[in-house]
Amino acid sequence: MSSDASIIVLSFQIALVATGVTLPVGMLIAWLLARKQFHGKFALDVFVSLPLALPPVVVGYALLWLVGTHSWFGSLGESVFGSTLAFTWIAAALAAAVVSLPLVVRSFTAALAGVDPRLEVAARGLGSGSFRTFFTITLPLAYRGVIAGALLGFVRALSEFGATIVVAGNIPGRTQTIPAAIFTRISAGDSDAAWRLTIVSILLGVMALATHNWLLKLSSTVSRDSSEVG
Amino acid sequence: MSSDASIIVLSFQIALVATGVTLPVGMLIAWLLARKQFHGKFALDVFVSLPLALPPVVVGYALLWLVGTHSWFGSLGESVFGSTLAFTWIAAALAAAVVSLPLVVRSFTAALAGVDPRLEVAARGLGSGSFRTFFTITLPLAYRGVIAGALLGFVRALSEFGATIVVAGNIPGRTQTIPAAIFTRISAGDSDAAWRLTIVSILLGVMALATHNWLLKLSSTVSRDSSEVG
Amino acid sequence: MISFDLRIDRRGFSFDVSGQFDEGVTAVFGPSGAGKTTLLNCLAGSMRPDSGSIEIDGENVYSSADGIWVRPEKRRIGTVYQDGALFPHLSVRRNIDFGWKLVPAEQRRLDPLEIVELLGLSDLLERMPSELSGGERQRVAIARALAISPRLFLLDEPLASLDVARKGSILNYLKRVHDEFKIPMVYVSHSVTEVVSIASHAMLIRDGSVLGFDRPSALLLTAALDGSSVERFENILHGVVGESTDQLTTIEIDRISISTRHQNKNPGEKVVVSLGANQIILAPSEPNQLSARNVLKGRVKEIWSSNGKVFAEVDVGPEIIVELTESALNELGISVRSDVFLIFKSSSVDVFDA
Amino acid sequence: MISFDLRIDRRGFSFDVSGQFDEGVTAVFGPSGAGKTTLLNCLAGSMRPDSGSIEIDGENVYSSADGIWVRPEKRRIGTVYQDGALFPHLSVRRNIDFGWKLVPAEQRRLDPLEIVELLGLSDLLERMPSELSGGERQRVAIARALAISPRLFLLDEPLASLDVARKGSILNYLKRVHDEFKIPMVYVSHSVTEVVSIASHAMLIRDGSVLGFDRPSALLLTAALDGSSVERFENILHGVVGESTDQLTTIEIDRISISTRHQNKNPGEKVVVSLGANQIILAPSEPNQLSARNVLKGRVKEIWSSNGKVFAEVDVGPEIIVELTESALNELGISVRSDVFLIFKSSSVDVFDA
Amino acid sequence: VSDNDENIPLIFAAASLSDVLEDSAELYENETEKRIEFSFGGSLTLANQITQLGAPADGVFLVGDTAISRISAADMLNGDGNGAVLFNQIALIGTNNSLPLESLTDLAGREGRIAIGNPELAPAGHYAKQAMMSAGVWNQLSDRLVLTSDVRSAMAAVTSGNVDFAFVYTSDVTSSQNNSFKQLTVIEDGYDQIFYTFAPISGAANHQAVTDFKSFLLSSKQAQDIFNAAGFQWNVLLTRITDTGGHH
Ligand SMILES: Nc1ncnc2c1ncn2[C@@H]1O[C@H](COP(=O)(O)OP(=O)(O)OP(=O)(O)O)[C@@H](O)[C@H]1O
Ligand SMILES: Nc1ncnc2c1ncn2[C@@H]1O[C@H](COP(=O)(O)OP(=O)(O)OP(=O)(O)O)[C@@H](O)[C@H]1O
Ligand SMILES: [Mg+2]
Ligand SMILES: [Mg+2]
Repeated sequence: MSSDASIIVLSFQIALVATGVTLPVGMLIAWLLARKQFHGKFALDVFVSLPLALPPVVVGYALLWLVGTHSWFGSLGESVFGSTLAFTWIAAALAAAVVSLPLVVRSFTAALAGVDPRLEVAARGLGSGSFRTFFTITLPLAYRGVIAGALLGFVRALSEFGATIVVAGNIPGRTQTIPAAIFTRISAGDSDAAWRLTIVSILLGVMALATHNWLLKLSSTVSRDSSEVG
Repeated sequence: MSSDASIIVLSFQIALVATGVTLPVGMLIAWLLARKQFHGKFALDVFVSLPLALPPVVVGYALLWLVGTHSWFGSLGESVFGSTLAFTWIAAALAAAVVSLPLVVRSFTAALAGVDPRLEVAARGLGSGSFRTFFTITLPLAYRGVIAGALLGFVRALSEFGATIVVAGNIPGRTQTIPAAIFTRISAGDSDAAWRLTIVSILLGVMALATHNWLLKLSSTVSRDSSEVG
Repeated sequence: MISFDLRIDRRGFSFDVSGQFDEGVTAVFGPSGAGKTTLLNCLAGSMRPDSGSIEIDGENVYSSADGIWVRPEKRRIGTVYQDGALFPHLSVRRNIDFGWKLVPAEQRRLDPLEIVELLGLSDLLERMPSELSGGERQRVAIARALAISPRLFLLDEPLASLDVARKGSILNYLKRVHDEFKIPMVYVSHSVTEVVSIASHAMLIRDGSVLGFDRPSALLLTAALDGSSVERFENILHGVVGESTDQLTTIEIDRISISTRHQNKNPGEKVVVSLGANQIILAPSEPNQLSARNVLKGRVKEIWSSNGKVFAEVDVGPEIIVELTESALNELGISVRSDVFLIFKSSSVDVFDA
Repeated sequence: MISFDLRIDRRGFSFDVSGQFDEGVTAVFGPSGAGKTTLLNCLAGSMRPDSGSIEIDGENVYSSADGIWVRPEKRRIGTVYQDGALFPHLSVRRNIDFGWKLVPAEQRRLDPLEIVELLGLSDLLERMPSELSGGERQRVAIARALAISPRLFLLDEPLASLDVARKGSILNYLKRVHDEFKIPMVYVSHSVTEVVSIASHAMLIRDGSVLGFDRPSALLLTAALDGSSVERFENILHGVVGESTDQLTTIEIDRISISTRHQNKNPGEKVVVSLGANQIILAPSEPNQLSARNVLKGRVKEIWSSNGKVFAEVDVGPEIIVELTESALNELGISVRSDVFLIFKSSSVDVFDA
Repeated sequence: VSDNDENIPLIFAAASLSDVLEDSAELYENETEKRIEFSFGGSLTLANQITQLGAPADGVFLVGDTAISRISAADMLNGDGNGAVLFNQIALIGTNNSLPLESLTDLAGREGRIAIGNPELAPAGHYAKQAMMSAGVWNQLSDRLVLTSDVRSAMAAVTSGNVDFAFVYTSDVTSSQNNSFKQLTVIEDGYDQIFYTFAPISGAANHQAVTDFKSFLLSSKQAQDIFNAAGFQWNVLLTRITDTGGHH
């Protein structure tokens, strides 16, 4: 059994990488969904949201197939990485990313759609291209939903279990994340060790939430309204 | 083996009941988090978000322990329902509710916090109490986030597996939801049957998403803006 | 009757305003950033002052000393916000209905349909606020606030982006509402002409303090002498409509009559007349052969001068204040108790419903 | 030079406006809901018309026929929106900086610091928009749009909630900016006095159509005769400052000179003078002994009458239009080519920087 | 959903048995009009639910030693008679183009990754590890091992082409009509006997009904065929005893 510390570090690494992927990808998709009209918009929406509708284990099997040698994507991955991605920490990060993406996209879309388009129009008129406008106006104004989405995504990635264990296995020191380790320990009847990691999970969750609230406060200069209606 | 139809109906029932609980509870908590200052606010936030940070299996064990005959809550439940809630569909709904609550609360909070308080002030001034103001002004203006949160919650409840199987078991006809049935069928090597239910899951997800988009459109008269900036 | 005493401290701005508004119309003037909106917000209950008290019709709705705070929805105060604050998710109709529905039927004194009609909103009822022009939005805000038949009506520059024709008709409507239902109004404006015809009192605020609170004419005089807060001094006179020809209408005021442009009014109707002090010419002897339709004889009662401006109060029956220059004063040899003639054009007189 | 031809169909409103604005200042008038904001939005590129074209300085920025659409950020048009549209998450400073930072240094012609100073915003730079009063917000919107040194400057009722003193100083600043940098301006307003002093052209819009497009004086005359769209007719005269006493300043216009209230100006400065047609009295013979400081001799060139109003154009050197009543006209026996005297007070004359 | 769930026995059973158990329960209901209910899951999870959290199981049908020992250790099993009911074996599978293997030693000579259930979690993995150790190849192979959560994921790792070999149960091979892998060899020995235990929980309300169902399985030819068809082998000893009536 590998040490708690290494499990925690691995979990953290996987969740961070997963979030590092979901945030930009999620933002792009959310922007498309919130601001653009195009054919296949609903299909994109469905595709991104699917992992939420499916039991994680099924997502895991689907990913296992995807990275397998039979698929185009799998053979591409194999030629890039030298071997299949399955059962590596990259697969774990992929699973975490896929599973948390719907949460991120949904939160981001709602947040972006809530921004008053007239402010974007005003920014465009001041010479700011659509790219810059997005980053200086839309995104900061959508900050609540964006931060909430990032939190949801990161925490979901940290606690991801079902899909990960299928596509990345449960290999101590290589792909065994905190949830997998907790599951293993519970199954092995080692409830003390399971408890330790559970408490770590809780602490990580609390830390993520505290960071979330801190970020919210940091950017909440937006609404320093003084209305105090009894 | 119980029929696909009965599994789907049961899953739906469980997810509906779970959502029926999470929506009002989540809204109340979100309102407290978005609009009120009180001691223990962060604690409430953490408590509600915990199920997101923990592997569902752990949540399941925690719930089983909670509704089990050993706990105060469990004995209360026992005296009300005549028997322990564990391994009943109510336990499954409870698990689904607990696991989806963080998604709902987080989306709702971001949505409510994004509503311009001056409009609430205006409504109060027109004679609308804080309760009515919430339902006629705040809630409709937060509709994007609210609908997104409800979708996330419902779909998460539909796909819930890890916590459910621990606290409610996997009893065909009584607590076996679609994810549990898929798991069982995969374990038994019946991949055709597993596939059938996976497709059902996907369809349910698509339906939920379509409903979500339809609700969005229905209430999007808010932003019939005609700005069409290149 | 509203009496209040309000204190607020913000960084860079301290607000300390007290006063009493009776059931008339009170105009609130003052430069940008003076604290006018702040005053209205406190009265409406949408902002809670740091300390002080507010009493409406004998009811204490706020008192920091006694810890009293009546919630805004219990105050029944109609507020027209400077930025409209329309509900973006409700149609014009539902914006206007919003408060009206909440008023017990027996307390409803204004008919929303009539309000809508008078504010020219009938064709816009099914529009969403985002589909309205700026002026249309302001009118909807007025209609929404009026629809609750308020005990007190607060207006924050409600006519700022309206054209003259609309301004006039809305002002007349507000005045009618006020007279018929005796709803006290507090009216924030930068435009003296806009308010003068309707207000019975005026308050001048600057930098969060009350500089003056008086009858509009008296306050305007102070402000006009001071020169920075108002455009000009307006004489406000109450009279009744006399006879009309195609082009002219006479208004009888006390013992005198004044020619105005033709008014669509019936003889005997009560009106308010506003006449700019800078639009009147003084002559020591009766002039003849002038296009000006009004020549009134009177006696100078008082002369003020300040900042190079001179105002003379002339008793012609009613008292009328005339703005003139020091050189004219000297040249014509006019002083207190001189007999003089006031000359002004019929088109210089604005007539409003009383 | 901007030429445009724009068509939009909305339910209940069809918009079809075309015209050419030169490098001067164009005032756009019209009742609420006329389509003024719509016009500005189309020019700025924040709204795309159904069809038509827009050409700015020879560059086609929009043409439905050729499928051309230059994105708003490429147009460098400064727009002051009716509702301000300030960025709520940025401080006043960063709102103003926003566009300025994006302008290549060599194209920056206006100094943000000076703009801020002149609009009286220096103390507010660190505030958030939610902490500003209504008038303060409008000034920030003006500053933000000016800061990009625009090729074309669009203002949608920018001074609606400002006090007179501020209005005057901002107008003068805008005019200076215009003169110095020759930035064409389009200025939407309901207030004739506000615009008359600054505009070289005026467009009157109603129900989405152009009713008139001409020099302001000519357009105002049409509008004043019509009676519904503007308060009154203003004579606009260009002159230079003559001598000043404590109370009075003379303005030399062509061959005549006019007395005005004391102006803080140096002799020789160019100014624009505005004089309400309804503030002038006509006399067939020279009057004596009047407080009015201005008596000008001239000859009637033309007389229009409409809706019970009569306007007479009198050549006193420049041509000045006088509003009078039919009865006065008849009584005094004035007709075209009569010699007459124009009488008006020094306080009836408004003076603006040219 | 029945209106008196209370009287229907609830058996906690290994998920791999779900198909066969549900079919036999149907058979049982047809013959006796008595219903049986199951809750399926991983054997260890089920054991934990029962022993640590008081899950209302009337009986268990679990695979392997660990799970049943936990229940026994909690004093929830009645004395004897709880021995193996079914047996299973380990098989090695490979991708379609793998060549058959004579023994595990050959495996060491082949390239490729090998999936097994995590030995701590999945009994199949535990047995596979034993087999490799006794074949003396554990040390050589352990670097190439991929630990999955259960035996089904190990199998999927092969069918998806992500690994080359996997250790699974023979019953898994039988029940999968999948032609994307090939059974390379059945491993006959070198590991503890793989057995399934079926026992009532002592003190459970319906433990007698569980015993009745167990007797039915052990005596019904039809029921036994269902299991045989799925690749399980009955404990002949037990079925013979049952045939002579009563196992006490
Ligand atoms: N939330 C706030 N925080 C700090 N200062 C504020 C806030 N809101 C308003 N102020 C300041 O308080 C002062 C009074 O504001 P108020 O809105 O009452 O002015 P006003 O008289 O209505 O002006 P205007 O005519 O421009 O609308 C201003 O100096 C303004 O900058
Ligand atoms: N999104 C929209 N959908 C439908 N009609 C609209 C929309 N926006 C504006 N209108 C209508 O178009 C007309 C012109 O509006 P516009 O805002 O240009 O008027 P305006 O001249 O600026 O008026 P104001 O002086 O009141 O601001 C109005 O009748 C308005 O109701
Ligand atoms: Mg204000
Ligand atoms: Mg407009």
